Amino acid sequence: MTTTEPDQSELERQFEDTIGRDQRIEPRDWMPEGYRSTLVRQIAQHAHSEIIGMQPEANWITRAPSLRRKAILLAKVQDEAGHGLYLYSATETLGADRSELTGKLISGKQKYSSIFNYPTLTFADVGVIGWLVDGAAICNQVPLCRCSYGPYARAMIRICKEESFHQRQGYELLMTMMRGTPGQRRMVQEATDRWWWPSLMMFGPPDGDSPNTAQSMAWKIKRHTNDELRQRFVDMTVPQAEALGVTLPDPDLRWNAERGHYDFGEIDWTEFTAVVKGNGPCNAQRVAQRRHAHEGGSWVREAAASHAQKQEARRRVRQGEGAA
Amino acid sequence: MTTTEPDQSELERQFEDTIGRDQRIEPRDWMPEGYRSTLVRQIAQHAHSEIIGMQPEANWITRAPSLRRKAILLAKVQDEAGHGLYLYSATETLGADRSELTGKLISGKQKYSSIFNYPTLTFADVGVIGWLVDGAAICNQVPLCRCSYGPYARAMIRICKEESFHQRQGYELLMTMMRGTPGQRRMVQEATDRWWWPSLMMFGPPDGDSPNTAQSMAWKIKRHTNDELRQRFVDMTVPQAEALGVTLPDPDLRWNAERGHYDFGEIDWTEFTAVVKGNGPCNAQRVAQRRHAHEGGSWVREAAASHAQKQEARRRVRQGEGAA
Amino acid sequence: RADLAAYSLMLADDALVVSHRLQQWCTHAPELEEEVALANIALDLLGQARMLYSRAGQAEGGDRAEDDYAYFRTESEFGNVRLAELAQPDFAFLVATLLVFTTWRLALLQRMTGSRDPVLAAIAAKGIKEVTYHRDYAAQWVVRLGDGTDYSRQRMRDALEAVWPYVDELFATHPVERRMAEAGVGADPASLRDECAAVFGTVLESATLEVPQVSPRAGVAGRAGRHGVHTESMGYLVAELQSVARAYPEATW
Amino acid sequence: RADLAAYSLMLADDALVVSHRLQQWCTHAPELEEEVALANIALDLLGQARMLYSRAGQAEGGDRAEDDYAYFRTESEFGNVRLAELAQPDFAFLVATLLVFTTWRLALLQRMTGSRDPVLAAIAAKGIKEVTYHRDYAAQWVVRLGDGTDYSRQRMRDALEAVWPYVDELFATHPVERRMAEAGVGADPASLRDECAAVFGTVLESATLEVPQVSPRAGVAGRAGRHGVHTESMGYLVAELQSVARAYPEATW
Repeated sequence: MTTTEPDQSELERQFEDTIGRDQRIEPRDWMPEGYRSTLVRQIAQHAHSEIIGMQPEANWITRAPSLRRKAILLAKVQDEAGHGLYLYSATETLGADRSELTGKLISGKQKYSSIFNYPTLTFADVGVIGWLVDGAAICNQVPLCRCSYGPYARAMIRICKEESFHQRQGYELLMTMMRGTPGQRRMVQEATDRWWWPSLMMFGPPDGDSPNTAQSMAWKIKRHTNDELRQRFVDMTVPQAEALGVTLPDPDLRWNAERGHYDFGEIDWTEFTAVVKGNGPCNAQRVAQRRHAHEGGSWVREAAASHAQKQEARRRVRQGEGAA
Repeated sequence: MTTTEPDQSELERQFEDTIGRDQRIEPRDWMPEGYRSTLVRQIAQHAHSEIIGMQPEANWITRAPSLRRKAILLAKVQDEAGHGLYLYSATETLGADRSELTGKLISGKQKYSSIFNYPTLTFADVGVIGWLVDGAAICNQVPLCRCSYGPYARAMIRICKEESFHQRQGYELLMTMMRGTPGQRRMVQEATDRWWWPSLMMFGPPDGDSPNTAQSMAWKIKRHTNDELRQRFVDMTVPQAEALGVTLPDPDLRWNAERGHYDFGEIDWTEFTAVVKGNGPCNAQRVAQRRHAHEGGSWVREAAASHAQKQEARRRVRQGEGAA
Repeated sequence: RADLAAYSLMLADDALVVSHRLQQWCTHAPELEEEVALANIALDLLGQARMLYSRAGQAEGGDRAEDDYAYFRTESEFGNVRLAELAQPDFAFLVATLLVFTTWRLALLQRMTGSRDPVLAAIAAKGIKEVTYHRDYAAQWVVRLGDGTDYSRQRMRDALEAVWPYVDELFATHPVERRMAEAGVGADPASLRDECAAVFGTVLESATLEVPQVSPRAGVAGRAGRHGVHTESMGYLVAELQSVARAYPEATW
Repeated sequence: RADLAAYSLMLADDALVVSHRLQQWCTHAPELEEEVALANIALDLLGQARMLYSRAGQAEGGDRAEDDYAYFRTESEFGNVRLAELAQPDFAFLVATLLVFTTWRLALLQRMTGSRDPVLAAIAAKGIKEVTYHRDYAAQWVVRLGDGTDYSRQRMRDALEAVWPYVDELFATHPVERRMAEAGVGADPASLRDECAAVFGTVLESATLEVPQVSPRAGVAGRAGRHGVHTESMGYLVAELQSVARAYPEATW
């Protein structure tokens, strides 16, 4: 612990320096308020996405058609709860409060990834979410393992590892289904049709409409632009779709030898905007369910707190502290 | 309308006379308080039984395996609600109040037929309830069509007609199932095994343990003893079971040529008592569900009453009565 | 004829699925008179569904009968609007849904009495009498709850807010509906919008309530119930509906 | 060997059905830590069910595998105790059920570590570690809620009153259980009664609550869960569990 108080500009210089040298900012380091608040918002949204993202998949746990798939799905959803906890902890290193962030989620003041406002309608959706949604998430998150904020970067390393595992499991389920009956193959194709475009939207608006990207990249809490990541995802996914034997629902999708990338069709940003604004198929349902669980559980949390207090009081009495 | 006030003994004589001549007591006739209260209790229990009796069958409406059976079952359960309404009306001719009787049902102060405390576990139960439970009810109720109290007797005529229809439908379902797959036949046998003994218990305790029977028979609000009706039911049902091809779960069941009746085994009155006392498989569930529907619906009933008052007030204003 | 079959299935699915939600109210209604009335509406709609499935079967010309459609199709083959499948958390939600559904269906059936398909015309003529009663029943309750107590008024308002995002979908025209309307067999739902809006306005005014100002609930890439893209509650509904039939696929009942 | 198969199925069904009820809590728990813990217990029990189904399949010597038992038996072929299948209306009910179930199962598994069937003995040995944790988790919550606020105390008490009528059934010996106990393969549940009662007493005392004085819930002619005679909620549970598997009977996953 040092007792000298370096002045503001000196602190800023040190901070910029650390970022510049690609070193990590740690919780006890000085950081600009904008950096802190941007990070809190970003990590909280990520945490919220893990928690809300449990719902579409949990929808199929009780109906999973084999015990093995049931165990895999249950473990995956459990991992997501764990990721949520881990990320909320990361926000707490920045001075945020988990229950306050939960309050912002259930009152609609903070967002989560819009992809989870689409419904899961068949068991194939479980596989497609693993393949496409987790796949897109990984594209977004792998660069964050080198994020400038230490606790977040470390959380991302662990989370990405687990997400890759989930993605492989999802793809493997789809492979099995595609080798199955015509009904199963139809289910996989239908699910792919429904999730493809929303997956592309996961990377956010086109770079021209993404005003905060520059600052976030300067702070190294974002490493690539939305469009760069989206292209990377498409390039990665098209061969996987071919291997699987499903058709991606985009007539404009084709290899562009000149660019060395796949070209793809126009995204329907009107739908994207409607969903972000709260009018997607499941926005109301997702937030209501989270609110219901949280508010319906308040008496349980209060009971636990009350019991802990009683226990503490009893302990003090036993230690004679109550004898005064 | 007469203005003379005949004295008590004269009224009693007239009442006994009417009963003696097998004529009907009508709501405006004088009747002894014991007659009135016994009837209110009996008709209320019957009404409660219709309403609680909806639950075990309604349990299968959404899962009925053909649209035709679904329509039949839905119509039957609707009829039972109608019977309940009709019978509560009959109690109101005796000065009772429907909401008070409902209060007694949901607080456990008044009983309903114990048979409905058994669960319906397969779709075959729907058929077996029609066959055995409605069959036993008809045995109990046909004599009540000649009950001394007019409104009750008339209600019973209508109800018995509909119950006979339901019984035939139940039997027909079982016939169809017995002509079906081995799985269907097994289901019918299993359901028969579960419902046979409870059906016999529907006639109440053996005559020796039924202290109120004598007075009720004198008042002609009961026409046969419990054991007489039970025997009638067994005699009627055994040939039906044979035609159906199911085995009744009673090794002691056999034709007694001397008596001209079927002998049957000992009824487990311990189970009967447990169920009557509230410890049957579904007592708690049945009453809780009725209570939940009633109490959960209070805001709706209050709204309707409030709206009616507002309407009435507006009508008065329109008619100028509010101008004073 | 494939269009006629598909069209009949859509209208049948609407009726079957609303009937199912009403069946779930059985033994849970706030009053015995409501038990009788709701069962009655459920029965009428079930009857309409059965006739329409039969029409679909005839039009297909195969050997599929009513139960094949109800019990052996997957969720994505059900073409009902999403409004029909919404779970009903309370009585206000139920009557809100029922008011919207019956108003829309009555308008539809009225057009269909002039259908060039005589079977659909006859089904519509019979259905009009039934659905007129259903709509009056729902409207009366919306008015009672809206113009009842402060508490019921708030619940009625919340229910309308929750149901209304699904109203827009009722007036979106599926290609099958468009072709059937052009062929003089069915009605274009888009053409029913004003008529229905007028009814909603009148009823809600009597209920001293306002038509909710809410955005429509999006589908997935523009596809919703008519395209087999439902809400998550539909899977549970179909599972329950089909559970016994699927467990005994060889059985007849 | 038929007895060994039947016995393994009973124990497997207990685990699968409790796991199912826990799965239904997923995304509904009062706190994220509880999401993780409940999913964990559900996973452990699911794992136990799978091993026990496999053992049943081997003992039968046919070609039935775990999924055949879970997805293609009818409700009356499930031999779990009724306690396992009870719907869980709130968290107090859940932890009450879990305390009773895990205490009983732990006692059972402890006996079974000495089973003459080496597979059952191994499954039991592994299960003990898991269920010890489950029981501690449940007991801690019963204590927190019982000795928490006035409100939680009342809810905990109501939950115990509602669950307790199903406790007696846990200690009723089915003929298969009796024969397996006599053969040194399984444990006679009747012999676990005192041991379990002692645990219930200790936990409820810590929770400042009393063991409910309620009569046991009757079965049908003395038959209950182990005989395939369940509660009405079981049909819906099985329908949901099996819905996808039954809709695609030819599929592999």
